[in-house]
Parts: sequence; structure tokens; C-alpha cells
Amino acid sequence: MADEVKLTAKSFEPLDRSKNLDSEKISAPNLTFMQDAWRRLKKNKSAVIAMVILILFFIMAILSFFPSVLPHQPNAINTQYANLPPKWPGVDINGVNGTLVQGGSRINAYAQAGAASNVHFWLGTDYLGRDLLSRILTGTRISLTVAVVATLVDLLFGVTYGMFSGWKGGRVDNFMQRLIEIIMSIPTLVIVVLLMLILKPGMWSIILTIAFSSWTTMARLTRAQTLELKEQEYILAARTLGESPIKIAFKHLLPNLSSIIIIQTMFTIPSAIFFEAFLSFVGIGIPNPTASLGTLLNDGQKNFQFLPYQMWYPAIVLSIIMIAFNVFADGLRDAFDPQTKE
Amino acid sequence: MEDQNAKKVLEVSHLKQYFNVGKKDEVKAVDDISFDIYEGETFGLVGESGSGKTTVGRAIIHLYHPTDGSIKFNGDEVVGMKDKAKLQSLRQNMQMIFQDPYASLNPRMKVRDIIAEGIDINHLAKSKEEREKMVADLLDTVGLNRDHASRYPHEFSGGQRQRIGIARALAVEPEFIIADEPISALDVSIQAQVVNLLKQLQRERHLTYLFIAHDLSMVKYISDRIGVLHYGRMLEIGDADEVYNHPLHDYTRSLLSAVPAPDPEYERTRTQLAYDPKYEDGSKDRELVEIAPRHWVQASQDEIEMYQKRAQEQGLPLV
Amino acid sequence: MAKYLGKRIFYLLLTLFIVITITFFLMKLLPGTPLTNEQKLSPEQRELILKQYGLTKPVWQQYLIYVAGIFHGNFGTSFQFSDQAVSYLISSRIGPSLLLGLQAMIVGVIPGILFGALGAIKKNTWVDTGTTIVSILGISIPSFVLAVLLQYYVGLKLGWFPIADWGGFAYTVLPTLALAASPFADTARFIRTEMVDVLNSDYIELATAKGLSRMQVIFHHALRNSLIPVVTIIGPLAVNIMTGSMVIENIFSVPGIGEQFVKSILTNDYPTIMAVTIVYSVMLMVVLLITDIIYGVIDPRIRLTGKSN
Amino acid sequence: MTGVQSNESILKVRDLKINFKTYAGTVQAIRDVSFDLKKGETLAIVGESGSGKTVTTRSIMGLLANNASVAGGSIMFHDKDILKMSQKELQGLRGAQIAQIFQDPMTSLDPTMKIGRQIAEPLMVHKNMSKSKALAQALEMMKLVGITDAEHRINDYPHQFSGGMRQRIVIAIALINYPEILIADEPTTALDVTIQAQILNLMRELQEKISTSIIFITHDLGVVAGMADRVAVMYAGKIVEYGTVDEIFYNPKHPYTWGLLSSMPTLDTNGAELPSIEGTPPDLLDPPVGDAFAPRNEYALNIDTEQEPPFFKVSDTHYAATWLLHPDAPKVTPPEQIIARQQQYAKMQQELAEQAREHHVEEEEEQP
Amino acid sequence: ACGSNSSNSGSNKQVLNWVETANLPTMDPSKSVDNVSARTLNNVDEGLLKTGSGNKVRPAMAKSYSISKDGLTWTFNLRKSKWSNGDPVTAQDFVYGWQRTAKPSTASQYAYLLDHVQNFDAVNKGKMAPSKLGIKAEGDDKVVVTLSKPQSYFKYIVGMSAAYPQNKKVVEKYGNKFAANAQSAVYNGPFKLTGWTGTNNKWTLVKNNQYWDKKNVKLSKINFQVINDQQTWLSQYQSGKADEIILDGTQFKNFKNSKELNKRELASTFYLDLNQQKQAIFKNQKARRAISMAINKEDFSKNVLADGATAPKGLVSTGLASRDGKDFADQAYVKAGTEYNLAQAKKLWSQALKATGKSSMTLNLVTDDTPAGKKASDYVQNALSKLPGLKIEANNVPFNVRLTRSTKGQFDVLVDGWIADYPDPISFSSLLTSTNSYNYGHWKNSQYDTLVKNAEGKDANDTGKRWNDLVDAEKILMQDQGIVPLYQKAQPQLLKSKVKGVEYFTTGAQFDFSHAYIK
Ligand SMILES: Nc1ncnc2c1ncn2[C@@H]1O[C@H](COP(=O)(O)OP(=O)(O)OP(=O)(O)O)[C@@H](O)[C@H]1O
Ligand SMILES: Nc1ncnc2c1ncn2[C@@H]1O[C@H](COP(=O)(O)OP(=O)(O)OP(=O)(O)O)[C@@H](O)[C@H]1O
Ligand SMILES: [Mg+2]
Ligand SMILES: [Mg+2]
Repeated sequence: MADEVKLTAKSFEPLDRSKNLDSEKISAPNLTFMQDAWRRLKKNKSAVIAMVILILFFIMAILSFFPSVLPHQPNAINTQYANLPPKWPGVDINGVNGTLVQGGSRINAYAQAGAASNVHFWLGTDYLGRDLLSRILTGTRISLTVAVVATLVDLLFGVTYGMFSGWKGGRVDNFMQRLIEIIMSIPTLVIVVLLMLILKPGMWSIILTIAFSSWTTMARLTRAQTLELKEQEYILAARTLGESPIKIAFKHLLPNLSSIIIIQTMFTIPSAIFFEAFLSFVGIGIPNPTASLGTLLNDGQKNFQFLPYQMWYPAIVLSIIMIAFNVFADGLRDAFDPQTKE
Repeated sequence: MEDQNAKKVLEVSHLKQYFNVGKKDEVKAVDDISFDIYEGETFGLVGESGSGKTTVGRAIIHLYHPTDGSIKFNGDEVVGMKDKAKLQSLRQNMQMIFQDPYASLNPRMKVRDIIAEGIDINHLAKSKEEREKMVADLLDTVGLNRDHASRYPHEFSGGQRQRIGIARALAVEPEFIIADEPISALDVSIQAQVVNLLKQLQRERHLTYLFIAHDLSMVKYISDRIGVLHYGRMLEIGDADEVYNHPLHDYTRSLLSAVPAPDPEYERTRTQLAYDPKYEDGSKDRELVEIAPRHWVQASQDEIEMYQKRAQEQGLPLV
Repeated sequence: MAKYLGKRIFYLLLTLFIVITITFFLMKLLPGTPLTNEQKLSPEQRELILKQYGLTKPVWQQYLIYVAGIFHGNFGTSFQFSDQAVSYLISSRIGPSLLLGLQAMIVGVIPGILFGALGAIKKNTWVDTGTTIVSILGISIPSFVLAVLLQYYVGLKLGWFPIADWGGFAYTVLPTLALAASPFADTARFIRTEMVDVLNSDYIELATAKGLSRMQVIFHHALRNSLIPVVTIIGPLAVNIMTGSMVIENIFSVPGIGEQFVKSILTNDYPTIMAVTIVYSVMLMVVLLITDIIYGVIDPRIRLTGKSN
Repeated sequence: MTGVQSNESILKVRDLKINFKTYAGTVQAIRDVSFDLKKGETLAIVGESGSGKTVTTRSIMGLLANNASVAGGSIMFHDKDILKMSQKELQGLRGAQIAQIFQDPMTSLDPTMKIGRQIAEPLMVHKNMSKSKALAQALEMMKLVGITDAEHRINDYPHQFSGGMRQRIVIAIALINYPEILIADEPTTALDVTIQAQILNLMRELQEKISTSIIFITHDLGVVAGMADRVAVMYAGKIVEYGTVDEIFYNPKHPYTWGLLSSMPTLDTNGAELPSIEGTPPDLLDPPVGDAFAPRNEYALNIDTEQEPPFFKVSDTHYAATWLLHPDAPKVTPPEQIIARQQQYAKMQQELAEQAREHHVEEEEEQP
Repeated sequence: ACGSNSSNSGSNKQVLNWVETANLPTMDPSKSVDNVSARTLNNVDEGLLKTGSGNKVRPAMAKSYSISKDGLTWTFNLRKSKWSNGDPVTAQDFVYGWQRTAKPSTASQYAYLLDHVQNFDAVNKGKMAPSKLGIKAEGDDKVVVTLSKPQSYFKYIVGMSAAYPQNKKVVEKYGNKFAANAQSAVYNGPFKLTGWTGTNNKWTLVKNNQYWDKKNVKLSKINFQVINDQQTWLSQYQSGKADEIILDGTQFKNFKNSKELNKRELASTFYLDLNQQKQAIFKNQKARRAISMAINKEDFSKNVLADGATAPKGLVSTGLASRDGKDFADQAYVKAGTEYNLAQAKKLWSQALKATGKSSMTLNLVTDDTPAGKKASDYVQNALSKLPGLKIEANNVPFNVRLTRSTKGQFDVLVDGWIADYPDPISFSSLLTSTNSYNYGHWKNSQYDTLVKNAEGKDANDTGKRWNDLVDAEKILMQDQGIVPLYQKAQPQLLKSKVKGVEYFTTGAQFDFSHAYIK
């Protein structure tokens, strides 16, 4: 029952309706869709770390365009200093003090090579005495370029193809899907190998071939999604208003495809990098003297037992980039999903 | 209520809309239906799920290519219309409000841009300011706050979203609106808000509605005339009160008997009529026949008499 | 069903035909002949050798002969191995590749499913984080780096398994592990995402409401439904593993078809390259067909219909 | 209507408070909810979306989301507090003594399991029944819920059934163990009227047969009128009014109930405008002081913004939480429709009284 | 956990585990073109004579031979010996084998080795019946070969697989499946082949009990396995699964002091061909010299290859042939031809470039993608890029593609290599004659041509003159910088110390296991 609190008569006067009690007044922060995604992304610590790492790698990759900022010329040969292990000035820990085990005993490789005491290579050198750090940096650039350009092609072509096919539907769609099926039935490696044999070997051929074989997945994904989206009532609404298909594609389809595209892109990038590495391993990768992470790994693998650093460092860099891309992709996916519980 | 010789806004005759024609899973979603809608009236279309209501609406607004039949809007044939200018004017004069307030708004567009889409397409605003003002006015019209223009759809409740959808349709100042179950996804208390808004807009702007729903009480409340759809066929057309109070077709009767009312006493006594689709089977040719004035029922020649008797029993004058 | 299968097989053959045609003419663009010591051959000898390989006829005739040969299982003669039929070469080498691929799929996919499911069940706990990290690592390390590490540490240093060569189960262990990393990681991640969705679905709630324990819910309802989309990736993945094992085969000296493919590329052995391509395509298409059928078995909703989407 | 009813409460919910931890803060989804469920009765809970109906029932099933926390209260089922039960005990409870029917028949069945097995599963889990025996019972249950040709359909998958049929299957699953309590969370919202009518009839019939108590959740007052013995009206995580179905429909006291009732057109509603409840429900992250309904209430008093209204007794079975029932409150005229309803109620009461006199039947009185 | 049964218990078991880096493509003596089959054939079959360590020739199927005065008739007296199936090896088998190699339908790519044999050209072109080839059987145990011109090194040629005897019965029985797997061939050498299916990665040589000298064959088995990966190979060696490994540079460095190390020299020179037909600038000697002088061969072989390879003295490799204790390479050494002098190189290149009227040019450098090829590519590209106005584009291509591109002249600078077929300078010298198809750079020098021609013809029987002809030719080649020598290959090998008696020679098949044993 009602507990007896002091209730004044005034309490029982009708509430003044003019007093605005509408909770609707509180306006939501005025953010664009991208800003909202960005805000969510910023909340995801691991994704932010991954993003920072990626940005760092991209910066380093771009900086490596200017050889003057690199510790050494990446392609400069100095055979006197061939196969020197890492040496960090002032640090005397095995692994970074310029010593290595040779013929069963630990020797000072720098002394053996007659290097002055001020000579040090942070990550060691390769068989031509080229600085591994500088090569890893340029190698990262090449690998990222391969990945990014291949992905761009993939995006522009794959997405357009998928959207068109899905939007048109019917016979056109059927035909376009058959075409994709045919391309997909040729194993990627076979396509790449065939194209590599025909084209002049080089970075651009690799990019082209990787792009050529990877866009089908993107196209299929966007097509499936487009098929679903085009039945959505907001698309129908746009059609009843007389919006042109092109505009519908840009205003309605693309934004709603964006997360799936981004995620797929984030998977394409690492696989392109891997593929390049793999091609180098098979012996049809980037031509020398250009380094890519793949060629570096391939070179390093051959002497893993005696010069383990030559494989470890490129492998670590590659793995970090991969992990960063994966984590970042996960983060982005969550950020672009408004359903994500924050 | 419209008078007999009011202008026909929409004339649908022998409309057929089949899907997957020629395949095993052919669906006759709409099978030879005809009806007219007069200027200023609300024509309610009811029927159970899958009866073809949405399909009718979409065929009228040129989202589908009908298999057969004709749809005339203000006297112009819509089916197969190719003329760009005419199409654009059709799209300006005829609009649609959708069923699902969650799926009908692009989640990645601001309310402002959603509402202004039609304005942009038809170049109705000469400047950015004018566009802004039009949007604000539309928001006012549908009872939303002007500030809401900068928000995203997901920040609104179902009822508010439906208002945004209405504002979008109104933006091009149409004269005819197809409302495809605009309230069935909404909560009861919100339904009334939306229905009130639609009614108010009709009064202010002399709109004509094709109102699709399966909630019969709401359809009856809002409509002037009602068509009952079943298995893609129109079974009964008549004035709202007539159809409700004196249903002639068995299906309509069964449908009405299934509607629960917020009245326990009535509910205790209500019995649902079982429906036997014998007056619908494909064995006979049936047509809409005017049994009582302005009250049509789908019947074959030999069934007319039976319906006339039913009408008489309910005290309806015969034609 | 029969009609559906018929249609699929028709498409399969059509695709195969196109693949054959494309590869054949691409190969014709490539430089090189079966001759390694071309310089020292008399023109007569040259002619004879080319004739032996059927390379003196006009290209379109070669094409017809080739296509006709395929129907009889004849893929021509290897350039690398003189007088060896390519079909023999491939059939004698496909076994180890298939075995490795199969083992790797089993070793990768099953723990992958368990790992992924575990992550989903323990969503947002340290278990989830742990499984995620492991599976990301699985994706992030190139298989050949893993192979080198396994070979050096497990094979040479620990001496647990043979370093290379082929000759019994023990020899398959290291290559299988190196190969299994990527299917493991892929399935784990896929299952996790899928399972999180499934666990949020109404029927899982109903299952819980029936009084099923968490484990019963997961094994009777969640797992099967999470598997549906995974099946679609497993097919191509399996083919990739079986065909993409060339690096692993190379490192572990496995006499497989992948290793042979690399050698064929390096020795311009075009008939073999072409045949391997065709074999790969057939495998891919057959696997895709099988996955579609399995898909239907797991998911009754799409059973017996001609629609694959 | 209903089967055997008694006065025995098999479920007592007291002062239930449930919060959800979210990124934005704590959502106070259930704020002090108390009600009883009697043996054999149907209790309807109505209220608009987000008012806490589902959360209430989920807490009864012990199925709260991970981020939920029970801030207080108890749910006594046969003298045991469900909120304090272990997972094992809860598993024993679910699907055996308490079962649930969900809203959407299209998604609540496992798409990859034969429906026979799905129906039989609770038997196998709770009664350790062999599969074949359980399937035999499942078949009986399928027939009971009106699935024609059950023998053949027992091996079908959910997608081979229509929505109405699927809902029957869901009901069969819920009833297979003859539960004491059946929770139906909007079981017909996704269905159209004719199917809805069938399902409701079915539920009534089954209730009679197995005399289970039903908690029926819906926002469709028409359905409530036909199904319920008693009704609880929820708003913003609270029950604002409860009583017998007649009391709620013919003599509602809370302005929110008024709004609900009058915003629904009946077949004979006419007129230019439907009365409607303007505005939107409050944000439960930060529930307003006083009466949560005040901002949307045209009869709001000053005190509504200051203090929460307690329950005022209308009759032994009817309570409403509105300051309008306070003796000091001004007399307000409810909306027309409500007046009409009250008049009808008065008439009914009168008739009833007359009948009672005539037949000398003693009316049992319910205790609050 | 496994495989423990084979490794250590083998000390008294005469089993050798050998590694190859490529598959065995054929066992048909007429068709063998590669190292692997040459090596295997050399141990399962035997020709008239056999080349052993120190390039010494010793009797094999022929217990003795004689040469006519004019050097044109060689008579071989066969010993009694048998094929592995028990058939006797007869003079007819040699006649049959040689005819088979020579006739065009066999399409033997190494048939040219027999080009001094009378009528070879006509037979090889199909213009004459094979029976007209200058080889005759006199009875079962005498083979008489008639040459069209004297050939002092013919003794080496008769030991090569193209000149092996062939069992007509067996060859005809198997037709074109002859020697396509272990069963479809017979062997007359110390071992016979088993376990080879034609395409597999493993095969085994087991002692041939029909071999005439079987009492000196100690090994009962030689297991071969194909390993493609250098790191894997080393691991296999270290774990005792392989008894030998050819080291790469880094590995070499780590085993420099190992007792198991054998530095194996090879009669193999790698050099650059400069394509005069494609790039006119290479017609200019200055340009060619500039290229040579820009490359530090010493540095490359010692520090980059670092596997014991040496800086070459010219085209003909060191250690291939000597006369009066003087090595051919030393005698023909022209310092300027291999010297490194960057300053001079730049000067010369500028001059040459000016003469063409261009200020800069881009040249492509074609190498194969073997590890050594890659290293050469890296190093040479870097070195040449230092020349003014020169940009080098490197093309690393698979070995067979490199061959194709060489033949078709699709290169500007080519890293080419040659392994002597037999230990005579002519094996190298003949390469650079203007008509030789291996002369990919199309360097032309009539004096050189004449000198080589004299060595093969007019002076063929006069060892001294012939020697001088070839030395002079080599000098001309290097003075004119017809090619740019890069390095002389080495094969540092680790061989388990328990393995004894493996015979090594620098040309052709390289290894002979007939006297090897396990201690
Ligand atoms: N694009 C299509 N392809 C195939 N069949 C279709 C298509 N659209 C609708 N149908 C079928 O046509 C019939 C009528 O569908 P429609 O959507 O018009 O029904 P409705 O009356 O609007 O039902 P609801 O009340 O469920 O919205 C249904 O059986 C439906 O399955
Ligand atoms: N897991 C959760 N986390 C946070 N908030 C929740 C959660 N579950 C429910 N809520 C909130 O609790 C409140 C009550 O929700 P509930 O689902 O009980 O409403 P309802 O009355 O069943 O509504 P409807 O008619 O839409 O089903 C809502 O405000 C909802 O947002
Ligand atoms: Mg519809
Ligand atoms: Mg709910």
C-alpha cells in the first residue's frame, strides 16, 4: 500500500504539459558513418596496436624509397662483409654481438672479416655483404606493394564484377558465374605459373598474376551479398524513387558491401604476400637484386642451420605483418558492424 | 467516401504476376485480379501471408514486369512503360511505404540523405539550403524533430523509422501511395501513431492510398473500400463496413472470425469459422460479380444465386 | 538428384574442356622444346625428335590429337623423363600427395574445429584469446618456414621423425604437420565466427530451454550448424593442400606430384605441366562437387535442389 | 478458456530486479517485479516492446544473458529459488517442469535435425528414454498438436513445414514432458490471424488436457482477451497494473492501460483519429525519477515526476500503480472508450450478481 | 622414434648412401644427356675404356687397344665378359650400340661425340645406312673403329655412354620402353640398377655378379635418393642418412676443417657471352674488355661463391690438361683477359659507348636460377652497374629456359658454363669457333678458327703442335676478350670417413664407385 510520505496538494495537480519531458531531445553525437566506425575501432586495443604496427611498416616501407635513410644501401655489395651476423654496438649477448658458431666453435665474424670496430650491421648481412636490415625494409616495401596493388586490382575489378553480376541477375549472372567457375577451376598456382612463364618475370607480372587469380573470391562474395541486398526494401525504395542503377550501386550497395569488402581485402593482402613468398621459393619470384620478404626468406632458408638469423628476421617481420593484418581485419570487421556490443 | 463518378487513379485489370515461369517451382503469386482505386480514397487489401499482397503493390509501382494484364495510372498504361520522362513522373506521383521499418532504411545513410533522395533525383531543390529546409519540413510533417536529420536510422525506434519512411515517400509529393503493411512490424501503441499520421496526411494532401495489411481491424478502420485477396485471387471487394459487417465469401467470413478483439466477453463467445476453399477451387471459371451495390464477390455463374441469397439474408439490397 | 548431378557433370566437363583448351594454347606460346642439346643435333635428328613428340604438325592438329589423347588417358610423353608417359608419371606420383593432403586435412581440420568451437564457447575469455592467437599464428607463418623449423628442430635436433624421404608413416609426420597449419588455422577461425552466430540463434536457445546441458547443446545442435559454411571452404582448401604441397614436398623430398610440378616447370616439361594442371582442375571440380553434395547432407534445406547458392 | 484452476501458487516472483551491464552503462531492465502464477491459470503479460517481458520469462527459465545480473528478488518454484539453483538443477528444470515456446517459429527449430528427434530430445534428456521410445511418444505428441500425417512427417526437417506447422512443433517440444509451467513468449506474433487463431485454440485445448499453467506474453490485447485468466501490464521494467482479465479490460485504472486499450481499433471503431500513446518509452539506462510513464501520460500529476506510485488496491485481485488512485488525486475522466468499457463492466457485474443469486452458487474469492 | 634400424649398424655392411639433386631421366646410353644418368650409367655399364681419377684411361671391356700410325684406325681387343642377364658381351654389341647412337631415329643428343668416326655425319643425317659407320666387329672379341680424321682424345670418347655396347636382343625386346625402368635394361658394369620405376626419387645399385672384375667390387649396394633442398641434404648427412654432400658456400665455411671434406675440382668454367649480334657495342673489343675488367673474379669466387671455386685463367679450366708438367691454363694465361681494374674498365666503357653515339644503355643479363646462377646474377649486375651509363636488368630463369634463350640469342649478356666432356682442351676450345652452335655471343676470329681447325685436323697427330695451336688459340681468345671468364667451379664434398675408394674425376660422370668400400 501507499507508504505515507508527505504528499502536498500541489503534488496532485496535473503536470504542466508545456514542460518538455520528451526524452527525445537528447541529440545523438553528430558523427558520420566512418567516424562512428573509427570511434569503435579506437576502442579495440589490439586492433589499434595492429594498426599502429601496420602504419609503422608502411612508413618504413615508404621511407625505404629513399636509400639515404636506410642504414646501408640495400643492394650495395660488400663481399668482405659477407654473411656477418647481427651486431649491436655495445651489446654483448650472443646473437647480437657479431659472433657466430662456425665449424663447431664460436668466432667473432667481424674480426674474421677484418671489419673495423665501428662496423656493425643490426640484423647482419647476406652472402654478398648486403645489409639485411636495409634489405628487409625494402623487401617489406616490395611485399606490401605487391599486396596492395594486387588488392587494388582485385577490388576495382572483383567488386565491380560481383556487383554487376548480382545486380543484373538472370542470364547475365549465370554466364558471369560460369566464367568465374572456370577461372576458379584452374588452380591459382597453375594460373600464376603459366602467366609468369609467358610474361616477363618481374614485380608487375607477379602482381598481375596474383590479382588475376584472387579477384574471383571477391567477386563471388560481393555478388552473393548484392543478391541479398538488392531485395532489401531500402534498395526497392530507391528504385521506386527512380534512382539510377549506378547511383544505387554507389549510394546503397557499396556502403553496405563495405565491411565484407574490407574483410576480404584484409585476407587478400596477406595471401598475396604469401603467394609472392611462395613464388620466390619455387624460383619464379621477384628478380634480383630487388629483395622481397619472399626472396629473403628463400635465401635465408638455405642456410638456416649456420646463419639462422637470415631466415629468422624476414620470417619474424613477415609474421608480424600477417598477425597485424589479421588482428586489424578482425577489428575493422567489428568496427563496421553496428551490432557490435561495445 | 468517393462518389460513383469520382476519378479513377488506378485501374488494375486482369493482372497476372507469375514467378519462375516455366520452371518446376512456378508460383502464380497474382492470378488475374482487377480493381480500381478512386481519387482520395483508401483501398485496403487484406489476405493471409503469401496471398500476393506485396506482389500486387510491387507490380503496380513498376518493380516487377507483370506476366499479363494492365495497370493504368491516371489513364496511362504502366505495364511495359519505357518512356523515361513518363516513368519518372510515374515515380514521382506514386510512392511506396514499406513493411519493415528496419530493412527499408539504408543503415549507412543519414536520415537527411534518406529523405532527400527523391528530392535529389527529381531536382526538386534548387540549393542546399532549400533541400535542407524541405527535409526539415518533411520531418515536421511526420512528427519528427528537425535535429533528427543528422542521425542514422539505427538510432530510432520502429515507429520513428516508419515515419522516416513516410517522409521519404512524401518528399516527391506523390498523389498515390502504396503502403505495404506499414504497421505490422510495430507495437500496438505505436501502430496508432502511424495510422493517425497516414490519415492526417491523407486529409491534408488529398492522397490516395492502397493500404496493404493483414491486421483486419486496422484495415477496416483506415480503408474506405476493401479487397480480400487469397491465393493470388481477389475474392471480395466492397465498402469497408459492408465487407466487415456483411461478408459474403466464406473466406472473408473465416478471416473475420479469426480476428481476436480486446474484449474478453466477446472472445469467450467468438467461434472461428473453418474455411473450406470449395468456392475457390480451380474447377470453375469465376469472376467478380456485383452482388449488392458496390459489393463484388468472386463467383461462378452457378454460385451467384447462393451469394445473392446470402446478401438477402443479411438484408443487403441486390443489384 | 540425378538430373542435378547430370547438370553438374556436364558443367564440369565443359569447364574442363575450356581449361584444357586454354592451357594448351598458353603452353604453345611458351619457348622451349624437349631438346636440351639442340645445338648438337643434325636437322634430321631434330626433325625426328620433334616428330616423336608430335610437334611438327600444325598447332590445331596437335590440339585435336591432344584432346583425343586425353579421352584415352594419354597425356603425351614427358620431356624430362625420356620415353615416360605423362600419365604414368602422374599416376606414380599422385599417391603421396593425396596421402599427405588427406592426413594434413584430418590433422588440421579436426583440431581446428575443436579449437574454433572452444573459442566460441568461451567467447571473450582468455581461452578465446589463446585459441585466437594460436590460429592467427597458424595463418601467419609461411608453411615452408614451419617446414624448415620442424625439420631442423624436430627432425635433426630431437631426432623424433625422419628428416626427409618417403617410406612409411613416420616419414609423413613432419610434412603433414607443416601442411596442417593452414587448414587448422583457417577452420579454427571460421568455426569460431560461425559458432558465435549459431550460439546466438533461437534454436540454440530452444535447445537450452529443453534442458540440454551446454555440451549437449553444442554437440547436438551448434556444431553441425556451424559446420555448414565450413564445408564450403574445406573443399578448395583440401585441393590447395594437396596441390599446394609442392614446397613441402620439395623440402621433405616427398616423391609427390607437387614436387614433380615444380621440376616440370623448371625443366620446361610442358606435357607434364599441362597434365598436372588438368589433374588439379579435375580434382578441384570434383572436390567442389563433392562438397556441394556433402553440403546437402549436412544442411537439409538445400538438399536435392539444383540451387547451389 | 481455462481448465482446472486452484488457488495454489506454483510460482512466486518477488521484487525481481535485473540489470544488464552494457558498454553504455547499466540497463535496469527489470525493476521490482512481483507476481504469482497459480496452478492451471493463464497469466498474460502485456506491454510494449522493451518493457521487460522477455527478460522476466528468461529469468524464470534461468536463461539470462551473460551480461545480466540479478540485483535482487527471488523466484520461488515449489519453495525453491530458481535464481539460486545450480546449472544442473536448472537443466533438470528446463524442458521438464518449465517449458517455453518462442516467438519466431521460423528460426527456433534446428534446421539440420529431423523434427521427430527435436521433439523427442527432452524425453531423452529428462527421462533417459531410449530413442525409439521417445520417438514413439513424439509421434503421439505430433498428432496431439494437430500435425496431419505425422507418421510420415516425423522424419522431415523444419524447412519442409509452414510457419503454423512449425509453431505446432515448437509447442509439441514444450509440452512433451507435461510441464507445470509453460512460458509462451509472443507465440503468435509472427503468424497471421487465421494461423494465430488455430494456434491459440490448440493451446487452450492442450491446457485443458494437461492442466499446465501458462505465462503468456504478447502485446496483442485481442489475444490476451481470449487467452488470459489474469493480466499483468508492464511498462519500463515494472508491472503497472494487474488483475483478472475482466478487470483489466473493463475496468482499467492505469493511464497506460487506458492508452493501450484505446489505441487498438475494434471492428467497430470509427472516427478521425485513434487515441494513441505519443512518445517513446524511457531509457532504462537512466530510468526517470517517479513514474516512468509520466512523460507520455496526459493525466500526469506533479507527483509523478517526484515519486514512484505504489500499488493501489482496486479489488482483491486488481492492483494498479498510479497516483490517480490516491484518495487525494483529482478525479479524471478516462478516454471515451474506457468509459464505455467500464459501463459494460458494470453491466456485467450486475448480471453476474443476479446469476449468482439465482443459482446460489458461492463465488470463490481470491486472496491478494 | 623411427628409422633406427639403418643408420649406425652399417659399418660392416657394404652399403653406400648417395644423393642426387635431380631425377634419373633415362638409362638409355644413347639418350643420356645429363649428369645423373651419366653417373649412374658409368657405374652400371662399361665402355671399351674407362676414365678414372687423374683423367687416366684404363682398360675396361677392352683389355687392350692399338692405334694405327695415321691415327685413323683403332683396334680394341675385348675381354670375356657378360651382361647381367648372362649373355656374353660381344664385339657386335659395340657395333650395334654405336650404330644405334648414330642413326637419326634414335635421336641421340650426344651422338655428336662420335663425329670423328667414319661416315658419322652421313649416317647421322640418315643419308647412309648405319652399317656404313666406321665400326666393325672382327669376331666376337675385336672391335675395329675407323676415324675420318685423327682424334688423339678418342680414348676418352670410347669410355662415354654414347659409345657403350648395347644388347640388341634386349633393346629390341623393349622397343621404346628400353631402359625406361630398371627391369627393361641389362648391365655390363660393376653394378646393376634396381628399384627404379622410371620416375621415382630413389633407386639402388646392387653388385653385378656377372661383372668381369666382380672380386674387386666391394660394395653390395648403393642407395640413391633425390634431395632438392640444400638444407635438407645437410640434415640428412648429419643424421647419417646420406654418406655425402656437395656443400654450398656457407656450409663449406663451416666444414672447412672437417676431416670429411674433399675439395673436388671440376673441369668447368663459367663465363659471360656477350651477344654481338644483338648489341653492336660488343663488336668493340674495348667494350668487352671493360665488362671483364669491371668484374672482380677473385672476389666473386672466393667471397661470394666461397665454396672453393677459383678465379679462372681463361676459358679452358685449370687442371684439365697438362704437358711437360705445365698446366694448359697457366701456359695460355693472358692477364688482361681476366684482370679486375675498375678504373680502366670505366674508361674503356666510356670510349666504347661514345663510339656508339649513345650516352647510356640498358642490357639484360640472363642467368639460370640455380643458386650459383643467382649469385652470379646478383654480383655481375652490381659490378656492371658501376660502368658509366650502363644499366643492367637481371633475368633469372629456369635452366632450360636459359638454354632456349641462349640458342635463340634472346640475351645481351649471358652467364654460360661448360663442363668438359673429356679431359682435353679442345672440349673447351672448339666452343668458340665461329661456326660452333655454342658460340652464343658470335665472337668471330679467323685466326682462332684456323688454329682450332689445325688442332683437329692437320696437327692432330702431332701432340706438341696441337698443344701449341690450342694454347695460341686460347691466348687470342683472351686477348680479344671473346668471352669474359667468371669462375671455375668447385664441388666441395663431405664424404663420411668410413667411405673409402670412391674414385673422382673432373669431367663427365665424375664418380666411379667400383672400387669404393665401407670401412
Ligand atoms: N521474387 C519471387 N520469386 C518467386 N516467388 C515469389 C517472389 N516473390 C513472391 N513470391 C511468392 O509469391 C507469393 C505471394 O507473395 P507476396 O509476398 O506477394 O505475399 P504477401 O501477401 O505479401 O505475404 P506477406 O503477408 O507474408 O507479406 C508467395 O507464395 C511468395 O512465395
Ligand atoms: N542482454 C542484454 N543486454 C542489455 N540489455 C538487454 C539485454 N537483454 C534485454 N535488454 C534490455 O532489457 C529491456 C527489456 O527487454 P525485453 O527483451 O524483456 O523486452 P520485451 O518486453 O520482451 O520486448 P519485445 O516485445 O520487443 O520482445 C530492453 O530495454 C532491452 O534492451
Ligand atoms: Mg508482403
Ligand atoms: Mg520479447
